[in-house]
Amino acid sequence: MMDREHMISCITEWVPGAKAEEGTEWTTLSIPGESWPELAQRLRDEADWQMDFLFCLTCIDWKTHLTMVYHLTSTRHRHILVIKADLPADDAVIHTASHLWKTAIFHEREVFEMFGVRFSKHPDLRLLILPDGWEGRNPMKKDFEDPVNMIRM
Amino acid sequence: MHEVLGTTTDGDLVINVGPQHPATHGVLHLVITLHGETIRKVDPHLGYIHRSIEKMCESLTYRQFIYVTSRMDYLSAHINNHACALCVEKGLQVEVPARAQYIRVLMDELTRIASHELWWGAMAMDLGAFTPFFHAFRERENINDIMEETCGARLTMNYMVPGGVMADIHPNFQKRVKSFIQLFRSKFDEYNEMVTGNIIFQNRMKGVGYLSAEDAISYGCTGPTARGSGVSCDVRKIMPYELYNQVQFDEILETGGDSFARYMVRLREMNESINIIEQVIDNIPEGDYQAKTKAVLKLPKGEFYTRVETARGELGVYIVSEGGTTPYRIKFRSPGFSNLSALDHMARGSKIGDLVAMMGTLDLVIPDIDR
Amino acid sequence: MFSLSGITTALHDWLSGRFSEAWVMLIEMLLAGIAVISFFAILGLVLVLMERKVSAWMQIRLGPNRVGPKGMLQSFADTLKLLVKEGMTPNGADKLLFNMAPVMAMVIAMLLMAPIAFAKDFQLWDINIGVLYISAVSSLSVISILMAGWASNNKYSLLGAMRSGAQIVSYELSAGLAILTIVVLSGSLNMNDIVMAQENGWWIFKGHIPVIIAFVIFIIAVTAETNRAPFDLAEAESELTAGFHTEYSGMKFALFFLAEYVNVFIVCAIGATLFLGGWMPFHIGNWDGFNRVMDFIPSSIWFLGKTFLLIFLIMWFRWSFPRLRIDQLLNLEWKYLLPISMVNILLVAAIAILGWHF
Amino acid sequence: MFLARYIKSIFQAVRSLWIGMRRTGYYFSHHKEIITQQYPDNRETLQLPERFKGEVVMPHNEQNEHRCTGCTACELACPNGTIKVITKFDITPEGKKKKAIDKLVYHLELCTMCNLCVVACPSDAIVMAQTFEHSVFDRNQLTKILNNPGSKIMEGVE
Repeated sequence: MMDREHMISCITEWVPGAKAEEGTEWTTLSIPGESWPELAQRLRDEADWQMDFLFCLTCIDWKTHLTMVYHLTSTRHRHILVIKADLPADDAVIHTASHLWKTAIFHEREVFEMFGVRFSKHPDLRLLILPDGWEGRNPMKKDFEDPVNMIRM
Repeated sequence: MHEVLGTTTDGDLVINVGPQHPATHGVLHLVITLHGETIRKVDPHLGYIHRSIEKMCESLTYRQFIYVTSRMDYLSAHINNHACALCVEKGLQVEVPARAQYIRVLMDELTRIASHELWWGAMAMDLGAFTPFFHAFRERENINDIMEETCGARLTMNYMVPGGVMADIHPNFQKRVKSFIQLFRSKFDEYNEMVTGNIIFQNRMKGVGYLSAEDAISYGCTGPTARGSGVSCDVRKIMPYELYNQVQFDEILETGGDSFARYMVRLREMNESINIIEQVIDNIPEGDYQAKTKAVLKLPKGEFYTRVETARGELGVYIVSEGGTTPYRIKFRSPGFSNLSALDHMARGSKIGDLVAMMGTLDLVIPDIDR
Repeated sequence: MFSLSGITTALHDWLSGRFSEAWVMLIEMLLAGIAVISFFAILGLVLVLMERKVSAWMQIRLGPNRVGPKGMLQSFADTLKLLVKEGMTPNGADKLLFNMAPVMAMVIAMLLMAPIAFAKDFQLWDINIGVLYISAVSSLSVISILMAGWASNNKYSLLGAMRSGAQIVSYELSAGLAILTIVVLSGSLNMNDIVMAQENGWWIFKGHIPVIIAFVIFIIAVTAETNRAPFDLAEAESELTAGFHTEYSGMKFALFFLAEYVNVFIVCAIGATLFLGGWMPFHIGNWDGFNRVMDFIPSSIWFLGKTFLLIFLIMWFRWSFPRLRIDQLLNLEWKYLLPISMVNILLVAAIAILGWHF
Repeated sequence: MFLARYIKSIFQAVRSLWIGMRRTGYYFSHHKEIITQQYPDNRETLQLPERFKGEVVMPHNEQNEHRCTGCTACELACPNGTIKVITKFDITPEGKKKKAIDKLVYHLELCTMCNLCVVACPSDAIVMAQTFEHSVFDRNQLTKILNNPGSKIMEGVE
């Protein structure tokens, strides 16, 4: 189990551009998208981190940009870390996490179709939930309006 | 797009299991590649019951969005609602009265038993034994009656509200729960007689769908699926919420990693839930069942995440608030979604009959996967 | 006293008095055909109702109880529904084979009826190789399933048919060996002779443990041969939706359905004939009073009673056990049933030669 | 010993199967255990718990009066847009204008029985009824007007 300060100092040392967020329940750090693959590798493999369980992977659409959110924990040390990476809205690309945590295969496919984030080196980046041949906007983005909305009707 | 029909070049057979298929319990669509009877590949195609609950919740207030989550994992509706209520309470920093906490835990555990009962019957039916299904429903019916009496509905109760529960428990509640415990205890041996001990069943389950502990963690499996592989992941133990740090219970772990281990975890969990209920049922404190909250709830700007153990595994509710009355973004990390992603890994090289057994022990609820 | 043989002799005499020999033959054949077909129809209705009631009671349900008194006309209503339904043939199917398969299944089931002795002196065809005939014809039934599975042009059907092929060919062996034990003991292939050989006691009682083992193996093997749970891999509902009859609807489906139940009836009838003494009443040594009371019960009742007892046993299996996997199914046959029945038949041969049976 | 193990495994297998068959056989012969309810026949004796959420209704007393003030709290609380409150202005005997409901339209086809409107109502004007046989041939029949024609607000409800 690591305390918050130690985690933050460690990561800011590894990733120069990392910024810690204040007032969050769990240690939250914002990193540049390019440094994600190296950081992920270290987080999983370093002996005192061992973040082997990616329990949540999602994306937030802030209209101006997208934010990838990774919730990581360790089944051995039980510490929790939240990593965020901002991506540009028009050309969102980030390195996949699926080679480290296989659960990311499905979660990244979901984010891919729902938010349009492309994951480089993903083994199988296809549509998962949307019907085959879906052409149109990414449904979970804020500017997507469902043509049939029961509640608004 | 995908090769859905026909055969592959090396003579393998491509079969669509689902979206309408007796073993998928809903509208799961698996495109499986077969070599004779042996499975080469399983490719799940999801989305047949995708209602985009996450998007829907963005236009609902913090009081309203809870009811929708009953429709995700409809078998543990209470626990889903509970997770959402906890998340909102975390944002509001509301202290839930003790009585409400006791009621919530009781309802959660009853829901867990009901869910496992249904799973047990449905899984036996997947393996071709029809009779256990009805026997499981006999006990489940009692839980449903208890729920109906207190919450007013049998499946999608919407009983949890931010700050507590919607109504006090029914005067008969404790009496009926106790009589249910007695009934359950007296009928539990039948489960072992009819299914667990059966030689055909054991041969169908043992050594089938092996999932190592490393793979279970890597695929993000939680709940009984991971605990069958020996991964300690019960949120009630590692991040206790409500009463769970006050009650005595064991985290059920099996080390087999095969379908039989997952089966045994669920079966033993039913007994463990009964133990929790027995500890709690007589000690419900007097007091309010609901904390005082404002009529219009506004969460402060920020992010809130709660982890809750449902019958299928860890449910995460991630609310991103901009300070308004509705969530800006909400994410449900559903257990079934991650558990399903391990199916391909587990199923390769086994027979079609094994695939059905694996799907049975993963306890897939399709609306939970699709959301 | 009521007896079926009395009716048939009276009918034969009456016809002989009026028509020439050739005409009598023709009319009797026609009557027998009509009797068999109507017997089939009634049998199907009764067995479907029985299965539904048995399953319901085991599953703590009530079962059909709305149509007719106590739901007795339920299967009649179902048949009526199936009759008026459209019998569809899928576009890609091989039309001839597809439509022939259910008829074939039915015809084979009917052929099996011929040498069975339903009551004392009441038999369609007293053939001297009755047992051989039955084991020969019953192995044909796999052809109709293969035809249906292949012609449907559906992958589930094909898989189901292939499973069924492997299954029936394998289980044919141990069923045959189990039947052979009785042939060895009674020294005849004729059904009537086998029944007569059990006049002073049924084989299951006087054949020692080897015959009991043979009986158990026979029951397991015929359950597999008729494609019933726990060996219903050909139509494994949760795996192959409905297996070889996935594409069938209406009357064609009903024929498959009927053929399944008729097959169950026939294998149970054979089991009753070989092991439980056919229409022979239950006798105990020299308790003459008891034996006379038993004799008073008509032989057809004895036969049907024993048959339905075995049918109930097979239904009991179906509603108690989960399904086997295909490799386990073949394991069970080749690693357990076949070796055991081979050793068993040696034992029985020794018993028969040394005359150790009662 | 191979043979001993072989025979033992067969014995155990048969025993486990027999245990299962004994259980189903028990239920086959004990019809008292049957739990089927014969629903349309037992309609007279069917008792639903008083909290059962079947449909939203507005109780009226003998003078055809209800308790609804037309405050639209239920409309706001509803997640699905099930309830529409159409208000009008009544003239009270003192000559003052007073807001009252004209129609309280309830779309049963949209309702999920979540009970939020009943909880939200400040004057307890609507309650959940225990009816559950909601099927109709025409979907329009599911759109209901909860207040009786010509009904008034009860004295003293604000």
